[in-house]
Amino acid sequence: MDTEHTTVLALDNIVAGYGAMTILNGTTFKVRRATITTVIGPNGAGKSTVFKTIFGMLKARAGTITFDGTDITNTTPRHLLACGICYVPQGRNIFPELTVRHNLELGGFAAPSSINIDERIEAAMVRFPILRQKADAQASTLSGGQQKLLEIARGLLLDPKLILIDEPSIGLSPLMVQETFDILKNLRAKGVTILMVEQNAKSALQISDDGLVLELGRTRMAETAETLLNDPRVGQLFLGGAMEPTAA
Amino acid sequence: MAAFIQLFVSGLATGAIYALVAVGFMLLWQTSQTINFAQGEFVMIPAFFVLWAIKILGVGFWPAVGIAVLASLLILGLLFKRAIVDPMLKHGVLPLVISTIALSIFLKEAVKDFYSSQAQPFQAMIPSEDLHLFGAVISSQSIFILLIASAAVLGLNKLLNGTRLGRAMQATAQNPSVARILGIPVERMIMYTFLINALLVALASLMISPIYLAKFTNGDTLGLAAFIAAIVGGFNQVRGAIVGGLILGVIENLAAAYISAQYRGAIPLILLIVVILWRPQGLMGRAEERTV
Amino acid sequence: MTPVLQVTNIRKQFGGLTAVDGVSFSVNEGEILGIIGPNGSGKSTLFNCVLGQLQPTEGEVRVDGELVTGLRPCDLNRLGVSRTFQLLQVFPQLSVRDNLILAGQEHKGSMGTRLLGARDAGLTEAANRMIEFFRLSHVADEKAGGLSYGQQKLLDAAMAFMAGPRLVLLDEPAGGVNLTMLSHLRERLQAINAEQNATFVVIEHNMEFVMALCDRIIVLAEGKVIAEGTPDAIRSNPEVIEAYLGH
Amino acid sequence: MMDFLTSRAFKGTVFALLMVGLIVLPFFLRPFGLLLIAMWMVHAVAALGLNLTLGYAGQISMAQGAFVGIGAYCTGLMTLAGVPYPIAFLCSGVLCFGIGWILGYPALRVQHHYLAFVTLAFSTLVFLIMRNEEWLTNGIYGLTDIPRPILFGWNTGKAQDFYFFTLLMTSILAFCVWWIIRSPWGRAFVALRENPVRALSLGVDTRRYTLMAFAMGSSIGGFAGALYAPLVQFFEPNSFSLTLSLKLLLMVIVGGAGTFFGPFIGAATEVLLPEWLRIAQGYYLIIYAMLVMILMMFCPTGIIGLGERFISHLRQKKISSERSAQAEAMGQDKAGNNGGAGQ
Repeated sequence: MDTEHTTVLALDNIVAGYGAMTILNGTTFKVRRATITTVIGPNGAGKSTVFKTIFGMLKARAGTITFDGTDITNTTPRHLLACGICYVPQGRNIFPELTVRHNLELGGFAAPSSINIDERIEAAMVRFPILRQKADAQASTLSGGQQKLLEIARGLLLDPKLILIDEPSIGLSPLMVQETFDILKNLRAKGVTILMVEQNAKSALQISDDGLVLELGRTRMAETAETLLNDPRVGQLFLGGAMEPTAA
Repeated sequence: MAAFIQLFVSGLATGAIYALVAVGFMLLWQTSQTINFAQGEFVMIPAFFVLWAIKILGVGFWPAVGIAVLASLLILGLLFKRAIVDPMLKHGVLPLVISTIALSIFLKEAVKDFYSSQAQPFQAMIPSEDLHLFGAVISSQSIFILLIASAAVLGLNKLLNGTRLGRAMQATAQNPSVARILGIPVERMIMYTFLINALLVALASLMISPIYLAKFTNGDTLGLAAFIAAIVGGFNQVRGAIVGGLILGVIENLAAAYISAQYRGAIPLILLIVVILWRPQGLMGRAEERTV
Repeated sequence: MTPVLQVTNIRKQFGGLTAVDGVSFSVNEGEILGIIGPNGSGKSTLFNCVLGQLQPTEGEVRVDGELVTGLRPCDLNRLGVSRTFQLLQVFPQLSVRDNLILAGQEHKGSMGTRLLGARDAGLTEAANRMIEFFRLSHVADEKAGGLSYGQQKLLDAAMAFMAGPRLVLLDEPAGGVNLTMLSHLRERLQAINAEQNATFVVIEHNMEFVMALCDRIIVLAEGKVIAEGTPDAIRSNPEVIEAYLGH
Repeated sequence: MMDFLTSRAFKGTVFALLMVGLIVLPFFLRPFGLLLIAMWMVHAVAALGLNLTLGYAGQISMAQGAFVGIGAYCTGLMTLAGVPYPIAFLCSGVLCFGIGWILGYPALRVQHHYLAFVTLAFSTLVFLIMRNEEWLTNGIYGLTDIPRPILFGWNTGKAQDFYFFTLLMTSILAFCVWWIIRSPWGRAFVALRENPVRALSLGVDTRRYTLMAFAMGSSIGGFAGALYAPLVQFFEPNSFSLTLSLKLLLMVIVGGAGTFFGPFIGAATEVLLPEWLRIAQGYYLIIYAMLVMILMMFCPTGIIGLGERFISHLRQKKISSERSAQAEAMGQDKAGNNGGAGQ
């Protein structure tokens, strides 16, 4: 592996699914420290399932997940937060009837008492001024993009080392998408690792270091983002069928 | 006018008790989808804890109240959740409904068989006196109940909105899976709501038993009142349950006086049916968001 | 020739969000039309609007030239429009055969004859044929809930054909189905299409499946039709690739 | 053996034995015993009706007791006024059919707990009317001296005669319910319960079937009431309070919702067992309530479900023992072959 980018997260042969349905059939990949890695793949490839499995929301039936050298397979979200991992799921995940400030605050619920939550909230509001403006309004009054910002800010409250972020751009205006991606780039600059699932593959890969292509629960390609961007097979993959001949 | 004020205030007092019971009922529904058909019996029981403690342990009234509150927390809170709700949740709503119906029969029969089937006099927490306000005679009990219930509601509000713990409980009710992602111990939060419910019903029991006397059938009307208050007010709002309870208490009292004493119980039921059909989300509630 | 299904300018708004934004298409008799598009492009909403599950904000739907917008799904079904759902939708407590009989019984007789007449509404034969056709004979008497996922998917599709529909709308028939089952399903669908001249509209994410099955494909993105053509044309259409990969 | 337990022949045998037992029993029992068994049958009929609405069509109703009450008052009042019993009987069913149909409308708008509360409120309203409208119902004094029918010269006044009459009517009503369940309607009801959206897309007019499920279940409840009135010959509003509705609900679930025999078993646990379990005496209800809670915890499909689970458990055991026997035999074969090869 690259010397300056050591592996921070590794999945080894993960099998997981819902009930009788198996979605992940031995997913294996590595994520390098302080990079943005984007997972792409057609619908049903198991992208969101990977995140749920990493974050202990779905039981891995086989395989191991390692974070910073320790085995974190099938542990609780609480433990993972303590390890420095946070998860921003797809869709809207705010508490609509709580105020913006209180939504933020709950991001620190699992924090040890040594951390001053109020200071962290203050810092988050400095970083995202819109949240200060709306601090005492119900979170449901925020626009879609603002809600996503709130979610990210909430996830960042504990200064995570690794962020799992699922489809951050869905339902956001292009301007908002740009802003979200800028935040992610800033985080990377500070040494945070980001693993992202994104449907908007092109723009996501443009800000990424690495890219992973998932298909039917398996890692199909693991390349640098640039390689993937220039690979015509990626486009074809989404439309099916044409991958085999060139891949061989 | 004096008569109206009198009826209104005493209705408000009963309504305040309904509201407490309805708030507890709704908290359980919000955090764990428990429709507690034994909620009425939960209000009936703590009074008998008090009587039992006085009779068997030979303690005075106030120590007995302490014991009763403790017993409520343990039995109606902890044990109820652990022994009945938890094992049943995976089976869905209907088996849990049936279980709580069975529980209500169990509690009722237990009191009847092991204590008494007769109505028992129950000491009020403060001596009863009549106060004269604007020409109306209002019992000190009513005022006391209103004060205590308001204090309880304010306290609960302070807990739910004013503390980090309370907000974590709200978060659990609003979106348990996200709460879990943030590391909120969802299970413990749900347990807290069961304990809060136990406290609320104990309080209601202590206030209503001096008026109705302690009797094993008290739960029948109280449970129904709590459902109605919760539904009329809106299932997803604490303040809805409070408003629902107060409206119910007042309407019941006024209807008994001005419409028909015999159909006193019918008015709230008709109100319930109309609200469910016309505004299923309740008067104060928001419509649940459509999931497509 | 009148198209079997003609959808004109369907628009559906949820609050401020426009899920389907003026979609028009038509399907001719015996044709298999595919609808593809990235997640959230409005495919399922479009289906639900066409089938009366949702009331479209605007636009009209015609079956055989007749206006059917806003008709209830059961009435539409009796006009010969059948569908499957994205998620599994069989009746787990009924046997496979009963699932199929149910799918046909409302097309026969009246409420009265269904109460007083034959127990199977005279459909056992037809159900058995369908069971055979979809190769489910070995599980015909088992409860549908006990079947494997792939078998349930087959049953789900079989149910849509019980009443001999003119038009079948399939919502992700291949989702979650393994490869053997998949080719089996495709082959069955093509057989019905060839034998009975049945018309299909298919929403599908599995591109191999949809490209092999369909005569014509329309591509939806952000609630609008962005391309239409044969599978080969769609595959090499840069706009389509862009829709999937983002800009 | 295990296959026999689920076979049609076995079910037929049990059914035949039960019928013979019910026919022979009166010659051995005292009038009180007969009254009890007749009570069981009447409750079973009411539960059969609720099972149609709740167990098959999946529409929760807490008003079945009210329909039994409406049926009983209708028959009681009419026969007291001199109307022949058969006409009163039919009127009870038709009246409940109509009211049940109307009660079905809320089910088109709301489901689950909301529907439970609407029906619960309805049940209590009916009770209040029975208690308060003295001009019609005689209020809290109830109806007394309800005559037992004379049919084609058969006077059912004596306990034994009335028992046979109840048995006959129960059999007819049970047959009707059985017929509905086995008809395409029964299938449509199950579809409505399991997946109304899919049912609708298959042409099932869920609206009409929902209303029908309520109307038919209620009318069976009304017929049960029409049998109840001449059986007890005296009743008052309290007989039909919310408690009866809740009891009927428990019977259906405890017996096994959505199964034909479930209501019979459920009614037996409520009506027969408490009288026969001498040890329990006054504490029966407490024990019963506890058993219900335990049953729901471990087997929410009721006693029938418990039985099915037991049978499938036996079958599994048999299969696995057969398998191991087979494996053993194969193992010996192999050993034998190896031995042969070695020589």
